[in-house]
Amino acid sequence: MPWTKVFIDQDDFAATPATDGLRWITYRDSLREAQMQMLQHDARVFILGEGVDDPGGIFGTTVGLCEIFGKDRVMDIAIAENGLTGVAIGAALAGMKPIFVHMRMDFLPICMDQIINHAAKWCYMTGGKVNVPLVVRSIIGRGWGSAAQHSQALHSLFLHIPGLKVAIPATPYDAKGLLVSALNDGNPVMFIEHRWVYDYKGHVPEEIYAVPLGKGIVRRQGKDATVVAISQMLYEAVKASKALAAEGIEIEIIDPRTLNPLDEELIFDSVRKTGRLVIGDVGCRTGGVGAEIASRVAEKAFPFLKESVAIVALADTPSPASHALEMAYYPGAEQIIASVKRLLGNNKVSELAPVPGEPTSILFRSR
Amino acid sequence: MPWTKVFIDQDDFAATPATDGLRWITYRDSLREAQMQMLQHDARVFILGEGVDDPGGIFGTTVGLCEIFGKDRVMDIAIAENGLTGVAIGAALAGMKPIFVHMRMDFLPICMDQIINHAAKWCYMTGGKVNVPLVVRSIIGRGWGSAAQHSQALHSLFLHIPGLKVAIPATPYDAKGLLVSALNDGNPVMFIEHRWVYDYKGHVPEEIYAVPLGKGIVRRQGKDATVVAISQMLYEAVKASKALAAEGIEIEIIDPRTLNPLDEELIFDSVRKTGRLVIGDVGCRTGGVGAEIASRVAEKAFPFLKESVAIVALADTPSPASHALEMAYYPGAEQIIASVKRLLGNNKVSELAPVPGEPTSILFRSR
Amino acid sequence: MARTSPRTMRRLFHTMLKIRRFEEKIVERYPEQNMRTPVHLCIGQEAIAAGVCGNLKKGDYIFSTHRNHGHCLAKGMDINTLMAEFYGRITGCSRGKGGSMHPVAPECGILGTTAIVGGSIALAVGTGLASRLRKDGRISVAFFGDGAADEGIFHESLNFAALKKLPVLFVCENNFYATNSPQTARQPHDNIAKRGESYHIPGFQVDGNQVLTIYETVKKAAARARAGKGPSLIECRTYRWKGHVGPDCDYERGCRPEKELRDWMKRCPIELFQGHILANKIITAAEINHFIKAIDKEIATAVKFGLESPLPDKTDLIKHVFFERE
Amino acid sequence: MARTSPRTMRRLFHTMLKIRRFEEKIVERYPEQNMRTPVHLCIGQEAIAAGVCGNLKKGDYIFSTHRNHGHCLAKGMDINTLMAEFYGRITGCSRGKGGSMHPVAPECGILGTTAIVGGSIALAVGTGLASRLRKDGRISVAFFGDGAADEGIFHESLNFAALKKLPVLFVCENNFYATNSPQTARQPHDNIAKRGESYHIPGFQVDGNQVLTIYETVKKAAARARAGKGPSLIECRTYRWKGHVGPDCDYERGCRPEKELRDWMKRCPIELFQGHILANKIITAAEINHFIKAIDKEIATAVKFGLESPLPDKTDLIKHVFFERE
Ligand SMILES: Cc1ncc(C[n+]2csc(CCOP(=O)(O)OP(=O)(O)O)c2C)c(N)n1
Ligand SMILES: Cc1ncc(C[n+]2csc(CCOP(=O)(O)OP(=O)(O)O)c2C)c(N)n1
Ligand SMILES: [Mg+2]
Ligand SMILES: [Mg+2]
Repeated sequence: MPWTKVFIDQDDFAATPATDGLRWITYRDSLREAQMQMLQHDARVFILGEGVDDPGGIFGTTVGLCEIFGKDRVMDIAIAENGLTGVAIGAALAGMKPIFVHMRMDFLPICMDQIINHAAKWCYMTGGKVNVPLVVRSIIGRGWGSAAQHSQALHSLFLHIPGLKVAIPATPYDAKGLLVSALNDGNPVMFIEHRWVYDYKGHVPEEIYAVPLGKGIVRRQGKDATVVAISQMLYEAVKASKALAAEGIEIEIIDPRTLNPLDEELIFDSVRKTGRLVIGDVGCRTGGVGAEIASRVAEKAFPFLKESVAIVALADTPSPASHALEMAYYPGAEQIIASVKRLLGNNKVSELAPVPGEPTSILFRSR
Repeated sequence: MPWTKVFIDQDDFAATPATDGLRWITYRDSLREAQMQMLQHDARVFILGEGVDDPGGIFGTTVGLCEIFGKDRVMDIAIAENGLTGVAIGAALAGMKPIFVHMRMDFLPICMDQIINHAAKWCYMTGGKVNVPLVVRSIIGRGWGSAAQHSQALHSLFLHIPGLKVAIPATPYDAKGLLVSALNDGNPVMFIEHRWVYDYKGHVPEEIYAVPLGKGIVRRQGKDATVVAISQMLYEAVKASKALAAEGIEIEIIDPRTLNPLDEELIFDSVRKTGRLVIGDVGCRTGGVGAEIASRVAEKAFPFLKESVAIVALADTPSPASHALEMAYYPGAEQIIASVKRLLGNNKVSELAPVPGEPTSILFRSR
Repeated sequence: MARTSPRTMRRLFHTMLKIRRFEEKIVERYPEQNMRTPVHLCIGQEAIAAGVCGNLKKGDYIFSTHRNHGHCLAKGMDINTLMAEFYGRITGCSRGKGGSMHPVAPECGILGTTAIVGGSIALAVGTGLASRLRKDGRISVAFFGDGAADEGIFHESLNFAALKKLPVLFVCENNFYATNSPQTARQPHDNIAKRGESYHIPGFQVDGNQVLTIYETVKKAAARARAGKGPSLIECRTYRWKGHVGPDCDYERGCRPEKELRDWMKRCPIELFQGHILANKIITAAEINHFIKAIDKEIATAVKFGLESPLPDKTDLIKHVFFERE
Repeated sequence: MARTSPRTMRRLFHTMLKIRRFEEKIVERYPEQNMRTPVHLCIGQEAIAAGVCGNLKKGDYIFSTHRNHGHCLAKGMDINTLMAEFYGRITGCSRGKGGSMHPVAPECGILGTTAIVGGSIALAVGTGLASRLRKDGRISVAFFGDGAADEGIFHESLNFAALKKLPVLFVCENNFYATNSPQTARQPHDNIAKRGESYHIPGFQVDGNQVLTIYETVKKAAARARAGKGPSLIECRTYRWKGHVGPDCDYERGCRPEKELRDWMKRCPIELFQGHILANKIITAAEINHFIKAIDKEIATAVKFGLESPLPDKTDLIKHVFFERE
């Protein structure tokens, strides 16, 4: 039924067959596999969260794991986010590696004290003597008219808290690889997943592998403008790139993959080449990661900038419920296209170009 | 004793006599007066918080108010920040005007759910039908080796939450005027005070007056660089301006006074004139208001910028305890001076110029 | 115990019926995918909304949760604006901004609704505090689920309400599940009503499918609250018939045992009460039919109103982030 | 009741003495302003740290609060690194980063300390959970104040610990004040020990100034925890002699009645126990003097160590934000 599904205009990946012998699985299955393998591989790992053992299994990402590993390692919990985060942190201090799962990022403000005042600061407060190997998974992205308290993307808040790492994978490959890295990192990692990409498929190796925290990736090379695309915005940027290429404009797409550490050098190098920067984010504009990236460039790569920076992000409003308002709320390829054109001085385009709908079928398999 | 006092190198204002017949009082007394007058004036106003009625009276800002107005209007509460914030919001929904006071901003993460998911979103979620006239006072600024959980300045987090206003007065005049505005605004206002300026004196009219939310102020005119100085950084910027002026460099100092709404036009106008921007903030660098302001300029006032933007803020670390580390942690006039000089191409200055120590005695009385 | 008057019984019955028919209409229309908002139905739990709100005055406050339809209807909310909100229309109670989880109707004491589990509890204590400070004689009700009783805010709120003797009723609808998590997976003992004991808050554990029991219990608790004697905690034991969210059942998906649902359905709160009032000649079958017809008409009108109302304009998106004084 | 052995009694007494002398040294040296960190002294409350930790093994975990000195000493923490930390030195237990509120000594089960009220409670449940999952036989203790018992996290933690039967002891030091706020301003009833009843957590209200009572009570609770039977809640009623923070008294400032303090001082936990063990010939006056001398020497060494240790370098500021694998 619709409240568990997500409707996107196109589903580029689900339909694409494995043509090259590589294994293609969904983002959802990639997350599940990472957790399953880590549970098998490392006795310290356990999962806790509301509903992790239920038939839905956190949108399918934990389905069946409780049956395999038992209730001690895949633990349903009461609705008591702050206390249970404290419990997870305590277990981590003793050397366990908990994965705390939240169906919606909106519930993180309840446990902000444990995250901000405890997990993030523990290593520092103890002079490095005790660390917190905790992964907090949470899911962002519009539901189905889920409104202000059930559709937030608050990843940017955590950037401001020293001691937290923030991973925000856009592809199936990165979902697994970053989750593995997060679990082995030894620090609290906020792991942020986008619900709209859960069905997307990509190449995911069967064995355990790590995508390093702090390394971004160039998803597409281009000379005219740099588009830093965060989370699901990656797919919008890819769509935008096709439309723009048709008009002879080549954008370079960067997926930072983690926001802290942020691979700023990769961004600076690209801006050095293109001189133009657009940032596409899935959260609100003000105080968001778009502002952070823009400011780093303005601080450290200013001489490369030929034009104003543009940030494509959500308006500074809570999420509305009505579909009519949701449509206006969530930006996508069109806004990226418009921004790129504006930076290229091509802003006579009064009507936005239609965005091509055919599958993009990028193989997201490189690191 | 030292844990309640704050040591700053100079105390410009405490000693300055009222020479011009104006009434000069401290920032602390200004806050107390605003609350006292609003309690007298508006039956809907009440104060709640841990220790608001005790002999310390929140560093003196609520001293004696309980004796005057009674325990129903100046209400000591249990240590249960999230629940009590919900209670305050509930009272506000019913038309009361609570002021919730936190001795330290570090305790706000505990009530983040009520602030982010409830107070901030209520007006929007109800289509504008019900509003939340709530003021949350909280205090930032180093204590006395108070370390990671008792010295945070988290004001920037609230910028990212649509529906919250953020006031951050630097002067006694603004402390009262903004608190009055906050109480009459009808929206949740995060009201952020800096402990180091509590003893500073400035002109404060006796009658009730309002400093509008969303209007910044030029504190000093200058042509060479714009310094946006937030909260206590204002005083550091003033110090810096004297040292720089001695070398023939004139900075323009802007105090935004509220971060949301942010008076961006005032900043853009100044940058248009100076072409150079330094932002001085009292919180951590990454994801902070410095990044936000830099990004707005990079987005909307880029053509005016002659140089990279510079942000003077705390390093991205939790607050350390040791005095030796605190000294390295909190930036001030020296860092502002160095940044301004760097932007002016004057970065051969290997040793930072000493900062003059004489009183600045600015009259902070204009709006 | 004061006997409930026939008039009141008919009113309670009418409220339950209205809730049931309303929810069933959603079940019917939801698959059309025009109500693009998650719906948390309360079929099977109607007696609680009716029994509690039956004791309330228009000015009394209630705070509900994601599962709020019954409470809103029982409190007297206009169903046109509620339905229009589900349809995302500008005529909705929240102008299309809130959807199904955040109904608002200040004119009848619904100052808004939160879908953060546990949130309703503190808010009701807040309006209770306002009432005590202003001496306006109102009482406040916090509705919440068994799941919410595990959030710390529940205890913080109980403690404060007891300390200040606030006019608040804490009404826990214990339907034994939080989403698909059974109570036993979350609570060491099945005794939510006792959780207020250390604050000396009277606790009542009642059959949540017997509207009269609820009505009578709440009547006393409400009187106590109005008399300035403080809060009460009422745990109503009940069961939801539909899945946690949406119009389907969920036992097919293994969320809970089918037999459990079947057993509870045998104790349908409406049938139980209907049997009672028919047997005691409080109402006739014809009158019931009349009720149903009138209710269905009202609901049909609401659906029509919702479907025919305009959608918000995209310029509405940025309105109402802040309250603005004219 | 198993009688406490003379050896244990001497140990408990020694621990109390050590805490007292340590805190008094801070009172003496603090005005020099070289310990630039807020100190929350536990003079008057020593029996609790001693009585509780007297039952713990080295590997057992404790989580303390802002008022942690006594707990750390009783758990066997090295006092040099503690003192050096107060002096902000690189040799401090947290390399000068934590100050007085966050001591750490993993080698004796102190995995760090939080000064957020209530924070310690959940963390101890977390290590308790780790112990249960790993079957390592350890128990965990959460120390907290009467103020912390009002935070929602207290209940969330009790509920979870009871549900999972975790080996955790919840030790509330009820000194009747949170900062300057008296218990009556915050809690409707003076019964913290009862707050676990709805989770069926055994609750004990004991005289917090009688070390033997505490020791014996905790002994049973610890055995119960080790046997896998779950948590206990022990409320120890006591009083702090100094102000909330710092070396001064606070009645002069009107924070509480002087007579209240004087009355409690008559029930000094150390004097009470000293009288008992002297009368019962468990110890001699000469031995006590010997204890004091040895303790004072150790403390003097620690002060010297602290004062003579180097300060952190400013380059240390940015270290340890993250754990880094070699
Ligand atoms: C703080 C918080 N955590 C999690 C959720 C997700 N969630 C929505 S409803 C629900 C279950 C609530 O159970 P209960 O309180 O028993 O109410 P019921 O649905 O049974 O009426 C959960 C976990 C939420 N909305 N808020
Ligand atoms: C969450 C939080 N709120 C407020 C404070 C400020 N604070 C520090 S200690 C304290 C009082 C604690 O009282 P109690 O728990 O009884 O411990 P005691 O000081 O009496 O030992 C308060 C309010 C804090 N540290 N954390
Ligand atoms: Mg339920
Ligand atoms: Mg206390």
